[in-house]
Amino acid sequence: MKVDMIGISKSFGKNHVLRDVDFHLKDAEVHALMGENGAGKSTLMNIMTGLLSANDGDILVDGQQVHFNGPKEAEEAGISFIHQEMNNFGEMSVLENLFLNKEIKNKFGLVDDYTMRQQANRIFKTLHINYDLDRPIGELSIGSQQMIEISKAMMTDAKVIIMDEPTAALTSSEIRSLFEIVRHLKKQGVSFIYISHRIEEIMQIADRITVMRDGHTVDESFISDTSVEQIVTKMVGRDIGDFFPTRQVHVGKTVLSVSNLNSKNTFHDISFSVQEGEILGFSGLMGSGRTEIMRAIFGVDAKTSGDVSIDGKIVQIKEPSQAIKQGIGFVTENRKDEGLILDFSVAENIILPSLNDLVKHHILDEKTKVDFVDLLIQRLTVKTDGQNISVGSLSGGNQQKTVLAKWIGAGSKILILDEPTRGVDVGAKREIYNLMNELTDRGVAIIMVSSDLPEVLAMSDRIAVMYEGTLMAIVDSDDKLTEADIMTLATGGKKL
Amino acid sequence: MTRAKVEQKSSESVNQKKFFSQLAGLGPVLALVVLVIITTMMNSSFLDVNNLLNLLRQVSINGLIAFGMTFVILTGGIDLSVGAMLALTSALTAMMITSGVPTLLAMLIGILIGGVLGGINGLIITKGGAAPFIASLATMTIFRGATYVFTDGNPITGKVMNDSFAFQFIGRGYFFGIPVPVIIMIVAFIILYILLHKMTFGRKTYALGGNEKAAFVSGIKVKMTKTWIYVISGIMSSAAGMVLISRLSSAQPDAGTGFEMDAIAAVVLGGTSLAGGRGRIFGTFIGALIIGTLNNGMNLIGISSFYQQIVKGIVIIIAVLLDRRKSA
Amino acid sequence: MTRAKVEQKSSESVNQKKFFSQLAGLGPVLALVVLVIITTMMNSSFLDVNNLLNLLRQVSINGLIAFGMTFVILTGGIDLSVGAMLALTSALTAMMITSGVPTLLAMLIGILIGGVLGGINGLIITKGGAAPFIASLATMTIFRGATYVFTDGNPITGKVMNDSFAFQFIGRGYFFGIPVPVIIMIVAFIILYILLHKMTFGRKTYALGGNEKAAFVSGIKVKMTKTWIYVISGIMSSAAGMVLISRLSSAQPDAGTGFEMDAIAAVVLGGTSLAGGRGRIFGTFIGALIIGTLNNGMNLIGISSFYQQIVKGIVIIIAVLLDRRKSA
Amino acid sequence: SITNPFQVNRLQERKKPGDLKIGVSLSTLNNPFFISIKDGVNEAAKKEGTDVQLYDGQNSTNKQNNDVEDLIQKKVDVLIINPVDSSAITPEVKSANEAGIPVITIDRSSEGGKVLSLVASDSREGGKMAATFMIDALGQNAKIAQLQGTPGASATRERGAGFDETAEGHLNIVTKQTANFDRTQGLNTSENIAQAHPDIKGLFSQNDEMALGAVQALKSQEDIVIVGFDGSEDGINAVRRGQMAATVAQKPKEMGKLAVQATYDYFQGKKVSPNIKSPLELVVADKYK
Ligand SMILES: Nc1ncnc2c1ncn2[C@@H]1O[C@H](COP(=O)(O)OP(=O)(O)OP(=O)(O)O)[C@@H](O)[C@H]1O
Ligand SMILES: Nc1ncnc2c1ncn2[C@@H]1O[C@H](COP(=O)(O)OP(=O)(O)OP(=O)(O)O)[C@@H](O)[C@H]1O
Ligand SMILES: O[C@@H]1[C@H](O)[C@H](O)CO[C@H]1O
Ligand SMILES: [Mg+2]
Ligand SMILES: [Mg+2]
Repeated sequence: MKVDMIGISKSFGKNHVLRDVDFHLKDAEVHALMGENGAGKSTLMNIMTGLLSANDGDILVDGQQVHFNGPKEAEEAGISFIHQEMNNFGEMSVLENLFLNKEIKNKFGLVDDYTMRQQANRIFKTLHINYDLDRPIGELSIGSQQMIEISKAMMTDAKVIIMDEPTAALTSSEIRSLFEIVRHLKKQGVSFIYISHRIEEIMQIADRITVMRDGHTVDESFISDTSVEQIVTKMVGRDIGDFFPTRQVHVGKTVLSVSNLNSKNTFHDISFSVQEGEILGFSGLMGSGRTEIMRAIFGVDAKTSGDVSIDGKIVQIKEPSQAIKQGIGFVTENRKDEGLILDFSVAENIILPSLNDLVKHHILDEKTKVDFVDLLIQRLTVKTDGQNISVGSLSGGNQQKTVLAKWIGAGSKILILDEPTRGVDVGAKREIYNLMNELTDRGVAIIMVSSDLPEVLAMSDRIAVMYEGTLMAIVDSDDKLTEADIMTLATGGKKL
Repeated sequence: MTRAKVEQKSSESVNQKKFFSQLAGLGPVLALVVLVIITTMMNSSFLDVNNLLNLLRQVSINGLIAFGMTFVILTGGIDLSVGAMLALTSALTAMMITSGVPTLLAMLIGILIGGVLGGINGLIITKGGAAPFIASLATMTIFRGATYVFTDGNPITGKVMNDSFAFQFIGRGYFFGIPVPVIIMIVAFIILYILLHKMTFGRKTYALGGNEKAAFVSGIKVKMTKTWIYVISGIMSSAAGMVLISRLSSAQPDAGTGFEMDAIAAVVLGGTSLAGGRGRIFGTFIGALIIGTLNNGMNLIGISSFYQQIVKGIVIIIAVLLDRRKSA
Repeated sequence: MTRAKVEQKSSESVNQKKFFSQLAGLGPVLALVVLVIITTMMNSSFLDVNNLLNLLRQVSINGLIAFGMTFVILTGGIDLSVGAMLALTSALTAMMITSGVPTLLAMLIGILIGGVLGGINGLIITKGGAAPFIASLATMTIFRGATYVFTDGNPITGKVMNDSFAFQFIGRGYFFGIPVPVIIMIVAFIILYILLHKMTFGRKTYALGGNEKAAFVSGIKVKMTKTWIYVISGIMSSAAGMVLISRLSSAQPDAGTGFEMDAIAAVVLGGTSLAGGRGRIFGTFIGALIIGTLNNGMNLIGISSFYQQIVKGIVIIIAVLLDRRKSA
Repeated sequence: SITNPFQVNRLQERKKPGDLKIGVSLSTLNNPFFISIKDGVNEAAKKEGTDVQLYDGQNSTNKQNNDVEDLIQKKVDVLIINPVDSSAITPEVKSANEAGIPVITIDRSSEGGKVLSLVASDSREGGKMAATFMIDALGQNAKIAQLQGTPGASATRERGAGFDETAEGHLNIVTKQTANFDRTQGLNTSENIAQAHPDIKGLFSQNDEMALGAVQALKSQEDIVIVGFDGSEDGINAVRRGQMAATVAQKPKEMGKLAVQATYDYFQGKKVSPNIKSPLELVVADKYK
């Protein structure tokens, strides 16, 4: 199926998000859509599928002008959209989620769970996945939920499948099986629009690419005719040089050490330590327990046994406020859930962990607050119209920087970053890496949990690899270490 | 091998989870059983068939309202106007009957009016974008005021009402030895159970309450579905009103005052989360039975009415704390 | 040049945003002004200094409760037990006074008890993990029942209460021509305003309501802060109780019934979102004034009491719809 | 100071009924009893062309006090108050005294302040009448139950006291439960009472609303002697039909009229009795006549 979007414009109030955008999807191709955070990619797709209506422009499907009044109409026309934000229902079962609003009914008009079950199992088989259909979907990891979203799209007999950052939460093996499916379906004539901030993936899977910047289409070309450098330059508007900045490591004394940490189900017997100025990477498959360890250290979740020491002294951390007192900061995996109060301003978010330092005579000092926030916004180059702008209106990358600003402002000596660059565009990623280097130069210790292998390899000084709740090994990250080495450990293979 | 291991592990934990979630689903049932045992120990006549039928009949009005309220609360909403809708529709129905409209027709119209009142709530909430709490608080005042205006504050009674067999049957009749209100409640339960658990409407209801934005993106007509849910609440309230006027042989303008709280309590005791998205109508049934047993049992035991309130409050807290999983 | 343009544009839009958000903040004020104009047109004596003081005094009780409720609602919670806390603390205070405890001491103890009752709510909600709605519904029943038990259902009156100057002064005295309850309300407003808008406690309150998980991860002691907020609600309710018993020269066991609804209405009319995280205590003040003006104004105009309810409900709906921004 | 400095004392003057403005504050309008009071007031006032401002206290002492303040604000000539509670109304009666507005209370008294007149039936006496009737109808030591009104209401206390006093030693009151003067609650509570005490022979209900609920609850046990209180329209009809054995009828409409008449007398310089008794009458079903 061919889809052409011609001269699309869209504004939210005074904010012109799309200006005269053209987008052409051919039959049976994988078409990558790239651009910085906030370039308008998701908005463009929302328009294509009728979730938003454009202020101007036309949409043609196979040359025929169409107008979808909602996602259901688009789906009936053969266009299926896997959203960037997980659009599922945590309390409802996998089965219910799979068939939501397209339930199969029997002749009495009742939902036919039996047939739906069979159909679901069939799809799972073709995708080589297996989930309990009766389990509430919210209990599955984000990666599994993502796979289920993908199954959902497959089930609709779609001719066009839009994937908005499908791999943000997937591990490499899952990404591999996803790509297999994509290639397989492409052969059967299905077209894909593939949105991602991971250029390596796009080079692997896409046939053509459209690059957007500031609401414009700046380029459309065949992947074979372009290169990573060219794409990045078009996206960002300038050359950003090496993707990963080089690190100068000056490791100091041990600041945090964890010994024999256990939780009820998710991890056991975890021991490791981090030094001043060091970046300790945490790698592993999804669900291997990395996030849980960090949450236990920071006092978000309870641990069953084990000790955490700061500067050699055992400390009791039962809730985050105690962790913060010890100089720990935590950038959570899920920015929108736990990192930010989206409705609140940048300033209100940044000051939260530092409230007690901003009072004079028990009263919050407005001027100190404004200066404090301004300084952080400038140092981290958060792109915002001012400190009173609501954080929810910033682009993903800038939201992430705001979370970092919170913890840097709180004077954290130890920073735990859980998937710090998930969903962040290349330009912003690069800035976050620079920031990490700057922090370690000042003696901050960083623990970085990441599922992005190239990132872990490039940024970490040492890498801890998790497998099913156990710490397989902590390896030095040097030139000899490869992705394959890490994967071996992460899948339960032998220690090096 | 690794793969198999992972799967085995996960299926194990799934089974465990299933077991626990089923047990949790049984929480309200257990609470009810404990309550029944205690009450029976203190007054054995509690278990008389007669008293049980009596209890079921007393529960029927709160039950009907609470069934409708379950849908509303599943969407994360609330309907404080149920008692006032009951009063307004009963008054109008009684007025129709006393002025000569055939009983069943009048009741049908009364129930339709209930649906319309519910629809008004729904539209204020969906089209107007008002929070359900405040919207239904306002309509509660309006419907109650309207009832007083229509009735001039007087109860509506009439010889027709005492003489009409159909009218008396609804609230006071028996069918194979079972009180008609109980039968009405059970029929309503079955219909709503099917609607909620076996039809797409129910899936939409859960989806709405679980994640409204995602429901919208999934193509669910959020506003329409929600409006219908408030219509259901209106219909159930007016149906309860029909039972009530028949039981009392008259319509009171202040009928139903405070019924919203009993209905909400039944829903929450039954394990439905006030945050929406989680719960079951069967739980509501149990919740209504718990409240009914409390009221009936304490009367039987002869606990002074002052202490009855204290006991009721404490039982609610205990039941809710036992069923800690819910929040918001 | 582009840079400059962008900056200019952005600062423009910031100013615009500020302007609109301030205007939106003015919504309730505008509603109040319109209401005052209409009422004055229909009965000019509304604007008499005497009547305005009278109105403010009438508002004071709901105002005090609603100020406390503002904190609760800002966290996304609700406190249905305010009326029952008022009744229980007033009854206990009146009993102390009639049995010889010095008035001011008794009142102080009464207010402390209010804080303790609020703390009970807070603990059930935070430690117990119960939803605020159902927790406070249950304690409402318990506190009310306890009031009946303590008073045996009788109002508490005594000669001391009629003779004590201090006692009478709280509810009925004047200070530079301004009724004392009004002064109490204004002092409470100023204290709570500072607490909410100028101190860290307020930031924590908002953060909690905006995103509890994020607040927790940011090091806010969520449970402790929340518990204190319910304590504040208890203190404000009992303070309102002190004013009420002094105004009535007696404590009624059924005092405060339904006060929760007026308080919630004031908070919501004032622009605070029931979902939490957004709102201002100044808005609540205006909201309470709107309700007070409605009650007083309709009395002055002479609208029949049945129609008063309808008008009140409609005004609430209109006000909420005009201030559409809020949801949940 | 406790008195409002803006307050002006007005002198009493003679006024014709047509020039009078009467302020009425009723405890509630969700009970037919009070509707009848309202009707009585309106009927009497209409005849003479008197202006009536009537508010509904919705059973809230606080609301009622606000209402009375508003009436004082409106400078009515007289206040006719049916208090929610006798003690809680005291301050407002005093305020009215200060403002020089005469106060007449209906049905329930005011514990403090100066009241021109109380128009009421004697609730205690009514309770006694009910007990006496029951003893006559059922004989000595019959088992009976009592449905109580809203806890704390003077009607509840006084009717209960009068009934219990007389019943003492003659009737066996096996249970007392509150049904808050409400018909629905009267129904449910009576059903439960009948279950717990299947052998009761009589039931005294402190008002007709609850009694009518009991009638529905006890339909299958028609021999139970149900005695209500109020003589409301529905109540009297039930007595006529023989569903209730008797009701202690008050004359609420009469009360309203008497209060207005007292106002007229006062403003014509006539003496007004401080206690105007509204008649009580035991309305009895045919079979007990
Ligand atoms: N509903 C909305 N209301 C107002 N502004 C919006 C809305 N949705 C998106 N925007 C704004 O439109 C712009 C484009 O957003 P969009 O989500 O399309 O970007 P994107 O290219 O998908 O970015 P990302 O890579 O971060 O997903 C952003 O500035 C965003 O803030
Ligand atoms: N809310 C939850 N309910 C049930 N199980 C959960 C929940 N959250 C996580 N788990 C399980 O806990 C285990 C550890 O998850 P954790 O998030 O720590 O893994 P991770 O290595 O950080 O992987 P991810 O990439 O998914 O974040 C997994 O088995 C996961 O499925
Ligand atoms: O006298 C009245 C009536 O009996 C009414 O039924 C309840 O309140 C009392 O004061
Ligand atoms: Mg996007
Ligand atoms: Mg993780």
